[in-house]
Amino acid sequence: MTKPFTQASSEPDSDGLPGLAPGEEAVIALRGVAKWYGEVVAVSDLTFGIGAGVTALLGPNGAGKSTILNMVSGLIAPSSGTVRVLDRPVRRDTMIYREIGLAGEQEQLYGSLTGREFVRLNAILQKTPDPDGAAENAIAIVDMASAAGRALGGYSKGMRQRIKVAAALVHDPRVLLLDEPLNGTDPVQRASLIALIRRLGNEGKSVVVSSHVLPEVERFARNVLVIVNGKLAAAGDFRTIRERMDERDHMVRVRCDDPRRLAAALVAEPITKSIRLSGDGRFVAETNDVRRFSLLVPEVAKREGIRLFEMQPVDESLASVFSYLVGK
Amino acid sequence: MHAEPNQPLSIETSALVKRYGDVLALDHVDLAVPRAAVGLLGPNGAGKSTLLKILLGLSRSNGGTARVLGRDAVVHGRELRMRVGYMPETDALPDNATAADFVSHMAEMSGLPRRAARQRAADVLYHVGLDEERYRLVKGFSTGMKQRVKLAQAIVHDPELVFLDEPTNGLDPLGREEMLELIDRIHRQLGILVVLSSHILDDVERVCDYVVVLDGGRVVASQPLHVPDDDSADLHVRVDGNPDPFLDTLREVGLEARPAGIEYSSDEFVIARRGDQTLDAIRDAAAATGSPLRLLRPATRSLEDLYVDSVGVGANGARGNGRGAAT
Amino acid sequence: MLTVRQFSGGRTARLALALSLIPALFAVIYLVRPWGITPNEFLVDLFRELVVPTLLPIVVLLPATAAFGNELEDGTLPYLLMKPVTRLRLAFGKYAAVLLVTVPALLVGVAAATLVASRGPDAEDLRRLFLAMAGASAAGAVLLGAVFLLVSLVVPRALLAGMIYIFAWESLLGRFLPGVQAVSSREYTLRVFNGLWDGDSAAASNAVMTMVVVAVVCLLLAVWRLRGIQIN
Amino acid sequence: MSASTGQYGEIFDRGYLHYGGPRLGQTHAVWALARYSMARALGIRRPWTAKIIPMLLYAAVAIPVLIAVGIRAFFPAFEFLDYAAFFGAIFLLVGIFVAMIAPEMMSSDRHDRLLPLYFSRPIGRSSYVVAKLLAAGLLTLSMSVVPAVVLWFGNGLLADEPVAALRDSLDDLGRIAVAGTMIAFYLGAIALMISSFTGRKSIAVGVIILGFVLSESLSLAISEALRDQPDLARWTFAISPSRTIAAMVGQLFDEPDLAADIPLNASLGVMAVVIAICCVVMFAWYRRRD
Repeated sequence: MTKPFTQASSEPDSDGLPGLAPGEEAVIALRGVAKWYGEVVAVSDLTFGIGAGVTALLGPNGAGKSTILNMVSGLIAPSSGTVRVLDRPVRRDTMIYREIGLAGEQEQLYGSLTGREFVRLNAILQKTPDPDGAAENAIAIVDMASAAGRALGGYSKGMRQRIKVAAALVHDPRVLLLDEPLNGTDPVQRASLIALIRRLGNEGKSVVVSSHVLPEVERFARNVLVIVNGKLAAAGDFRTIRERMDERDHMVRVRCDDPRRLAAALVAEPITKSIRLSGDGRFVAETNDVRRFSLLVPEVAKREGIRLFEMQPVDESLASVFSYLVGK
Repeated sequence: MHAEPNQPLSIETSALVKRYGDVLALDHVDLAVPRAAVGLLGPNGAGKSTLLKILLGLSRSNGGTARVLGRDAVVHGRELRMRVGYMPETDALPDNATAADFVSHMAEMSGLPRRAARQRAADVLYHVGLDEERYRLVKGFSTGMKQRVKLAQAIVHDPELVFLDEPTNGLDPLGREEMLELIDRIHRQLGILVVLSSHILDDVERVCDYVVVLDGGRVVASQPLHVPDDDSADLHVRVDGNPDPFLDTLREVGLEARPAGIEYSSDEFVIARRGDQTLDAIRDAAAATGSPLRLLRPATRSLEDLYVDSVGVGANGARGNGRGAAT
Repeated sequence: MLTVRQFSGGRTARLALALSLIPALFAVIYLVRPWGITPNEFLVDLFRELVVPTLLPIVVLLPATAAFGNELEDGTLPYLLMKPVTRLRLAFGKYAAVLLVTVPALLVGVAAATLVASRGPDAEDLRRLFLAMAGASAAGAVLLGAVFLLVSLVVPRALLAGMIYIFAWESLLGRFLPGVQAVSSREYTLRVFNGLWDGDSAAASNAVMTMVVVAVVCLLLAVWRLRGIQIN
Repeated sequence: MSASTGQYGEIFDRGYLHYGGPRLGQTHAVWALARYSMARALGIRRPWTAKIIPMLLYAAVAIPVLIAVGIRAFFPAFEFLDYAAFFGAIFLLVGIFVAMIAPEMMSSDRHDRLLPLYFSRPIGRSSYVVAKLLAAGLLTLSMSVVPAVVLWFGNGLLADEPVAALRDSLDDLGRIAVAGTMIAFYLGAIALMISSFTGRKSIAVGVIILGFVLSESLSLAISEALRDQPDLARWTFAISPSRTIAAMVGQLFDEPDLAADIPLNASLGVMAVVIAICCVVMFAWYRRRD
């Protein structure tokens, strides 16, 4: 399952597309895709594939995540390049929509319909054989049975998110595109949506989830595509990417009962680039090998009999994946 | 900014009730919130927004009293509204005005003379990080910029207390970071009291020193949050690679580790602290098993535990799910 | 399918029906105190001066611009576009839904007005008058439905644009500038009405032909527009 | 501090500063909101697309006035546009103008969800309505009174003895002021009330214009139906803004054709009552909103 870490600039793997394991078949394939709005470039030079399972589409706001999802949905046409789903062109072939479900980022829904009517309507338009059964099933999956009889206009944000997901999966598509599905949900709803996303992925569907909340992404997707400034910045296994990140300089904050002595011992090591003491029993160390450094500190502290109170990365917050890739 | 004996509490309610038809949105809410940065937590529909609306005088309660900064929200509504600011959750921004126009207009609505309003609008927009953009139409702004404009209009008239409803909603990690930093600065440097309503426990943990948790229209927790450098709290740890040898070594000295819960990445653990020996045991276990110790920090009384304990069954279920998802 | 459900029982349909019933209100006033004119004269006046220039276009405008316009505005259009349905069927489905809402509403309105007025003194040949009004209303709806559907796909604030067209172009300029009449839906609707009422079916069918051709062209343009539409 | 070296140097704190200046009351807020609303409705500091319609309407009302004054300059005896004709002619333009600006003032605040921002500030709900009414009324004055005053001024200046002519026709100026002000606030109040019920501007525009058009037809039809009861039939004017205004203008400027035997006090009274009803409805509506 572990996929090699690939960068956009690196050689494409055997299937010809970054983002796919060797020999893996592309369910979604983008080749040389770019999109301009007038003079503004939304995305450019995108070539990647997405296979089965959950893939997280990551990137800061405005990086082009929604543009990509909308192009895969056929809602907008790329300015150049091709977008194919299940090896069929979207936008020219409306029958492809039997295999695609999208829960987009738009907030408004048909306010006068009830949640059940809305999901059922989507089933009917998809020509699902048993629309009532399919709708009930989808509603049950997102845990909305109790509120399905109420009008959409009165839904909270979390409820809207879930009913949108129900409408997107009512026809049991092979490709499910979810744009920021966790936005606005409370911790309880978030946990149940995350469990749902994992389950759909395990069933072999291609689930693409865009998000900017990294700690959550970690919980449902191992495979990620990072979009920065409209370009593919990284693709592959989340942890591999995070480990790659360890190869750059890190800052670590340490609090102990004898910061001077510990700092003096650490600074003698070649992996320590600098140490800055701050008066309150803490120091911040900069290292070029954070893994070895993280082992070094307890070892040295143990040897010297220094008590460690705290040790935490200054920039480990997973947000640093972005800052790292953005800063490049 | 911090509690002085002669200053009124920031929020005080007694037996506050609000009904929407059959639904009891607030069920006899009693609160006495000190002058602090207050986090307002709770699941969707817990009554957070309803409470904010009543405190702001936007909505009338069906019973009970609410006092903000020592003033009754109904009787002294106008006087009170001169001293508070409000950043709503919705995209409450005009389609067709520039940021500077809109914010200075809002300043005038708070009673500032015209020139002072324009001047302060420009200053505040600069301080929330909108400088050159302030003469552009708000319509074309990104989510993060819109949130900043909303924050700017909430503090442009230099309020004593500012209500922030989901200020980090829709922001990406960098944007969220910057927004929380801004809020933190508003509170700590400028001494403006903050009431922050959020879904995200982490947001509250970052900027607040007091927390109120609502569930089903009732107050289930209301207490101070941080005690700086609390050396008696549980510990959060994370090691690189396979954590099992590290955890086994700890277990040998009688220390049990459990996975950290719902808002944290899956590979963090919580270890109950029994004195300072626990610190040493963790240090030694890492050194002995060669496990790089990437994180060691006191969990104080973690907000998450508080939330899970007070919100009860639902969140416990979620916690189970979360753990299931982590495996 | 979706649109019919969205309209039926929805605010738009009720509004269209309510507006369609305004002529009946006038007929009631007429009936209470007929002011020395026959029902025929009254109905012809009513139809020419109120229904055709103002009510008919508004009744059609509301659902026709709502059909795609509302969904474009609030971003629900993807729910329709992302279904295994060709754009041709989508456009004609919406169009059919618009006609299904407006034509019955207009016919009910005209029928109610005729029925009420028929109890006045010296009524004659009201059946033929009703048919003339009904035929002209339906023809007007066929034409304007297609035009406004296309407008709602092309112009950002279609409802406002439609209002300005109705009040400024049809009601104001159309009265004063003869040149405007050649490209005015009011003119063609009245031609159909006059043809049917005067028994000159050739004139009526000529006008209907023109209207149908324009409607079809508008619909095809709408399909073409839907094919290329970009949603963000 | 730097006196010893004779050099001056200082670092200023450019951080966020607390506001120590005056905080003004309701009156200020009402004026500020009225001013802001007027500017927005006219498209000031907004893209040019927002300016087109108001500018066209101003042009439409200014051109006949300028032409009338121009004609008067060359053919002094020929009065192309008297005041009654002017107010009769501009009803349609003022109606459209009001239908454009009122939704811009009321509906867009609802659409953009700005009401919570206003109502969480010292400006109260009633003051909000008052400010909007003021804005709509004042702005409409620029459409109704200003051109008429230009006409009056032009007429006076072109007379043989301008000063005397202006002085003698001061009563005309008074009538212009009364007529223009009443028209502005009467139509403004109706349009604002309609706009306050919807967040969608185009719906509000449509309902306002349709309301003006239909009410006139309706009132004429009823008055026809009541032919044999002329006392009752006369009062049907009250249903229709256009007929009410015509009645007022007819009496003020002595044009019996327009006035149809309706005393001035009656038409003015109807207008005042309608304005009051609209205000009450809006106060109640905005007070009730959460």
